[in-house]
Amino acid sequence: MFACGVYGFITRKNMIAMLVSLELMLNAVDINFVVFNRYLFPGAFEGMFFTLFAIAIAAAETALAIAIIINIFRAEKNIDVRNLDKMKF
Amino acid sequence: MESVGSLILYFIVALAMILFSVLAVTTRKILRAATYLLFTLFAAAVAYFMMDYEFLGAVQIAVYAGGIVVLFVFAILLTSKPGDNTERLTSRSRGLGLVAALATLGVVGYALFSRCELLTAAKPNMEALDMVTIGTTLMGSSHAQYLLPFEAVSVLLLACIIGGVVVARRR
Amino acid sequence: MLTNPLIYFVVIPLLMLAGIGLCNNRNVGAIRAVAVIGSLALLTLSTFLLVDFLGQRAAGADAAMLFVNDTVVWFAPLNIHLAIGVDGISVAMLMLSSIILFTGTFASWKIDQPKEFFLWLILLSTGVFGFFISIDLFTMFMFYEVALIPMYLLIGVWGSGRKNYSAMKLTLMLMGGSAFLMLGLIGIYYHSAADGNLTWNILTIAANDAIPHGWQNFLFPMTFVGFGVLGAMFPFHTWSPDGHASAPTAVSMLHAGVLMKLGGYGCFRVAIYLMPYAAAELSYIFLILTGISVVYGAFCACVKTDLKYINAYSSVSHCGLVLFAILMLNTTAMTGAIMQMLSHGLMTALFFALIGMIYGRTHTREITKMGGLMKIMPFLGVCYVIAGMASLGLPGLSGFVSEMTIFVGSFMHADMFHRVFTIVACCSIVITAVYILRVVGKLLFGPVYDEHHLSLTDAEWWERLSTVTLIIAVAAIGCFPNFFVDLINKTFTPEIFSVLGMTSTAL
Amino acid sequence: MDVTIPILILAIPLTMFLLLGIAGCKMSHRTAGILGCLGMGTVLVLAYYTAAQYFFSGNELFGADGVRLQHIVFNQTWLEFTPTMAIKLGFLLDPISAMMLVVITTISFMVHLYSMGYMRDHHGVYEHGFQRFYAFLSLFSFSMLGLVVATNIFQMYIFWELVGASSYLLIGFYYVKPSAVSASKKAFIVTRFADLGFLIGILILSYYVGNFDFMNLTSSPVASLAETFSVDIAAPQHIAQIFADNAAPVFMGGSVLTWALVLIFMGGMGKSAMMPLHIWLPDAMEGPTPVSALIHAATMVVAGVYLVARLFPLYLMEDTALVIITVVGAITALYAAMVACTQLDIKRVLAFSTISQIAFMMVSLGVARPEHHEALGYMASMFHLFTHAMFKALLFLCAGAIIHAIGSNDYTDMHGLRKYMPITHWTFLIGCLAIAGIIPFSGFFSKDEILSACLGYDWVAYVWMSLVAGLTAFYMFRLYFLIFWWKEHKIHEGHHAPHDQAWTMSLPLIILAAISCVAGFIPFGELVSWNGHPYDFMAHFDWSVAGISLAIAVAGIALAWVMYRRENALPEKFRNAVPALWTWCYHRFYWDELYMFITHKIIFGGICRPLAWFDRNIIDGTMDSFAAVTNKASEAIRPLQSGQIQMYVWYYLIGVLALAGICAACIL
Repeated sequence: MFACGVYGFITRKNMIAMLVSLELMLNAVDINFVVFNRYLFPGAFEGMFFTLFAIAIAAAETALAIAIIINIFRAEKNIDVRNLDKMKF
Repeated sequence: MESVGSLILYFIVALAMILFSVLAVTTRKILRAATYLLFTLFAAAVAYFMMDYEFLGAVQIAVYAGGIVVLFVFAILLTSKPGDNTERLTSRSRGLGLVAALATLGVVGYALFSRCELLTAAKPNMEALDMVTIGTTLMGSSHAQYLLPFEAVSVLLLACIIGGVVVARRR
Repeated sequence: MLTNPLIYFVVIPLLMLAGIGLCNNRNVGAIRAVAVIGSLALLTLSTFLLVDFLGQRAAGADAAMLFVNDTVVWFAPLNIHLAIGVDGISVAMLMLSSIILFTGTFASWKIDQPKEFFLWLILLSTGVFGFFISIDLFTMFMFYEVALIPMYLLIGVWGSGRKNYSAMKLTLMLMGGSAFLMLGLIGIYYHSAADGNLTWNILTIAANDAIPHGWQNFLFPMTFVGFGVLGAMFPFHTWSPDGHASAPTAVSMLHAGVLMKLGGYGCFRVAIYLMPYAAAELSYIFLILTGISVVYGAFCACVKTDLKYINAYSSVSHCGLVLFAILMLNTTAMTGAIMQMLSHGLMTALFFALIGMIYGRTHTREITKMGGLMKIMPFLGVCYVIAGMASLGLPGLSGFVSEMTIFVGSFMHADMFHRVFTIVACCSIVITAVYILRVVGKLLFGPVYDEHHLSLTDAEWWERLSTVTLIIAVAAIGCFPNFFVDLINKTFTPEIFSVLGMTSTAL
Repeated sequence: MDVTIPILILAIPLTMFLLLGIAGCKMSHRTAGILGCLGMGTVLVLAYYTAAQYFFSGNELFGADGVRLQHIVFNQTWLEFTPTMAIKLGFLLDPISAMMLVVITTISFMVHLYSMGYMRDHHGVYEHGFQRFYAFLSLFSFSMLGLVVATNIFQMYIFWELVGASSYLLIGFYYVKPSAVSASKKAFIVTRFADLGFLIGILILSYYVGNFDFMNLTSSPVASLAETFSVDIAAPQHIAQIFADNAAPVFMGGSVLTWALVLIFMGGMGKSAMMPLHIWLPDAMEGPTPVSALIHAATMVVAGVYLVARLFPLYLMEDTALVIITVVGAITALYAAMVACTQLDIKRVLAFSTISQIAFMMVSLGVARPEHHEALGYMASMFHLFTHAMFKALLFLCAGAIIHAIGSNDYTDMHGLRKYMPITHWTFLIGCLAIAGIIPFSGFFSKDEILSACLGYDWVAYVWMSLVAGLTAFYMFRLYFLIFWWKEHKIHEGHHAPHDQAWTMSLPLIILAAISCVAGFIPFGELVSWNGHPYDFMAHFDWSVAGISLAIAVAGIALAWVMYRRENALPEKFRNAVPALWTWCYHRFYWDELYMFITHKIIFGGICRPLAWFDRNIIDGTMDSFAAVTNKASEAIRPLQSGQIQMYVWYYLIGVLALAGICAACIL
């Protein structure tokens, strides 16, 4: 799943598709946290809570990213990531 | 030893997760990608349920499947015409992407498989988490309790809401 | 701390900064008033310091440094203090700096955007004064940087010609030097004491004498080159012609007059004073470099046609002589080096002031496009001739005494190699005469080259004040050198030269 | 001895300089001139008084048992190098400094007076910068006086530089004239080059000896008297011993002491215009004529002779150095005399004559040995210095008067002036007779002694110098006849006839002429000798030498009489007979061209310009190329920051993989 995320992030040019890939990677990591927590340290909750916070932050991040994408779309009529080099030096 | 049923369920979930994630990144229709993502997220939620983290699974479904994917769908509908395909990938970029993905897979896989005992370990027993424990852990401020991160996340979310409004606002 | 007169060398410029900051942008009079009052205060202060210093010396205070105060700690973990103290050399340098700041203020009477200009100029002089009073290596380095940075803006904004290029070049080259220097200073710090009580205090380091000889051989070139860049040592001198040519008058004055002295002073105070063994061992390398500077700068000055370039190359030559003499490691030559710093500071400031005044009238610095100015502006012409005579070492003006002290001192060196190089350096007096007289002959004498110049006016009162002050100072050194020699000589107390005793013997 | 008068002798000219230099533009020309003359007059009186005290008072400080001693009137430390080595400013009275005081103040006063008339045009309007002129004259007098009374070699060097500078200022007095500017520049730079040798010589000497005092170098203290020294051979022998003990025996073909002495002599060569450093002196005639008389005939140019005389006992230690002096002097004497025979500009003729005469003094010092007539050459040299100062100043002032009257330096504009300017004519004639060495004028005595000294040393020197003496008589009378005889003076339309000058100009001429007539009878040997022991010329007078030299002089004059008394074709024939020689002489043996070549082509073109190019392109280019390389490098890595997020991910991934690989490699 993580590898899929990597693949998608690298190959796709649509920003929303990239965001989807990002979510995939995040989830993969989340699952890892939970699995290790569950199997190795069943008495503790750190992995789980970490995932909980990660979900919350992912939600925030996605919301913000989508707001930015929509803004860019408004400005550029296009959400192709290759066009986004205006802010570089 | 776990029941055969749960083992079968595990494989089904795992396969679904891999399948849908692969589909999510390979489909050319962006709306479909979002849908596949949704399925992947559901599968992950099922995995959480299987590990007795009911609360987490619920959160996963509510926040991810319910919130984020909806956001995605809205964004897609706003930014692209229905039936709009994304561009065709060139073989070069696909090849490069594959190389990167496989390399990552290799590294992660190596990390996992170098600790073989994990794979064969039995699922330890664990008391079911009740909401009181989760609540006190989240709100407590003593050792291994997460009041401060909780507050930080709240502030972050607030900032995100404001930021989102500001960014998306028409000029 | 506040009872120590030295700290006011930093406090007064800071007050001036505040004062000018409060002035209205358009209120030129108020800005000038603050600048003049402040620089006058500094001049008075340095005079009092001189008198007090001599008084204490006469009363038998024979410590290496007087007015020492080491109580303020800036950064305890690294043991950085605001340590201040002066010896004869610093007193002389403070005197020089305040004279040049004073005259520089008058030389920039009509500058554009006076508020910003004076702010940076005074910030620069804060750095300079701070540098000369501190005896803590780190504090010293900090003030050094404070003095360097404003130069970029002063040249970049108020300069002329290829000012951006020059400002950039000057700053980058000096910063490059600073990098070496920083490395050297940190190295010194980590070897400052054998017992682990590391310190930045120069006096303590010198007293400890703990830097291993191997390390000295590494750190000495670092610090010497670091300061040497500012002292325009060959081959790191190329910032100087471009920088001076582009800089506005007062900045050229301050830069050539004082800032380049930071280099010589630093070489003495840090490189030689703290690492005498390496100085003795490696002196021949740097002697070759500085010896080349001396002759080379003079030769280059012979064919330049831009007044400021000529003077900048002559500064290379003269400042090369400073470093040259310092490396001779004997009292006489070092006294000469300090005298040369004073002398060169004053006369080059005078030169740059005059060049600025002439440029302000004729709008050219090409000597081929001017001629016969003596007839048009006799005052400036006479001053220029006097400056030239000082530069080529006419007895009675400052150049002679300093050069002779250097030559005699250097020739006392027991080593044949050093003496031969002294003779090479001596040759510069002829070349100096060539380029000075060439300029004087083309610029001031002869028929008037450009008819338009006939309508030009002679010096205004502020210009007269500025030049006459400098000439008096130059003549004072030239006529009563022994006063200054005494002042400086007392610095070389036996402790300093106990180390050097083995390396050089004066007959 | 009271210090007031010596201090005043130095202080008055200095004060005058500062006064006239700073406040001169505020006062009228006349006031400035009178002030200058008054100042110099006072100094004249004081200097005469001092000299008289020295020679005739019988004070034991100045002489005991008939031996003249050196006395230090005061000696103030000026700049201390080390406790033992210091530059002191002092006042040394000994026979030669006392004599020089007289010479300098006399000529200087005459010139001050003369300039009152000379530095104004025919309508009596003062020249521009008149006050400046007097200020510079005072500066010069101060420096020259300081030079001769120097107690140590460094004081001499200081004033040596100062006279050089004041000479520079005075040669360039007409600073609007480009020729004057370049002449002044040339004079300064050539002498500066020589001074470099002087300085190095001083450094070498002081390195071994440890101080600069003449009293240490050439004389030893007199036990019973404070601050009094007697010149004897022991002191320089001690110095020579120091060198023998410490210095390398041979350094580049000579002993170190020889090198030091020759280098010091090089300073003297520069100031005294010896070959090959003579080229500045003829050009220096661009200055006002009184300046030429004062500086470039009578006083400053003999500083080199004075320097050698001052260190004479030390020179005795190294025969090589003295031989070099002799050879340089002899070549210069002949060269300058030959050139003087062909020049058109009367001031140039006088300039070359000066060079030649100074060379006489140098030769005389070079051949002086105590074993021969108690170093007769030394006395002869000083005597000739004295008489030459008087008659050459006289000749220059006469030339000035003629130039002032005619408005040209070229004798082709003159001719037949004897009717119009009788005073100038007679005084000039006296000067010529004196320089030619006709009895009883002063030049006869001094030149005769020089020739005797030469004869005592070596007959080649004697023959050589006699030949030069004959040439001297010839070219001086050639000049005299061409100015005052040859043909009738042609007065141009609209010009009034040339006439004699105002009394301020005539008086100095008459006084100097009178001195030239009688100075030969001064018993000079009684007053000046190398070690202070009086010496009676007449007892050693050699009539055969005197007769021969007289005969040679008369022959020279006769030749001039035949060729130039009235207009004829002989000079033309002579010129055509030896065209190459004549051309070379006329072009001064192309020394100027050679120097031009060396300075412009070699020094400027071959050293300065390449160095400047090297500096701009190589050194600066290297520094700039550091900047350029940095710039290029950043340009090269700039595309990495493309703004393409996916590229960043790639870099990140590659980095992570590399890290993982490294970790793996480490673990394995």
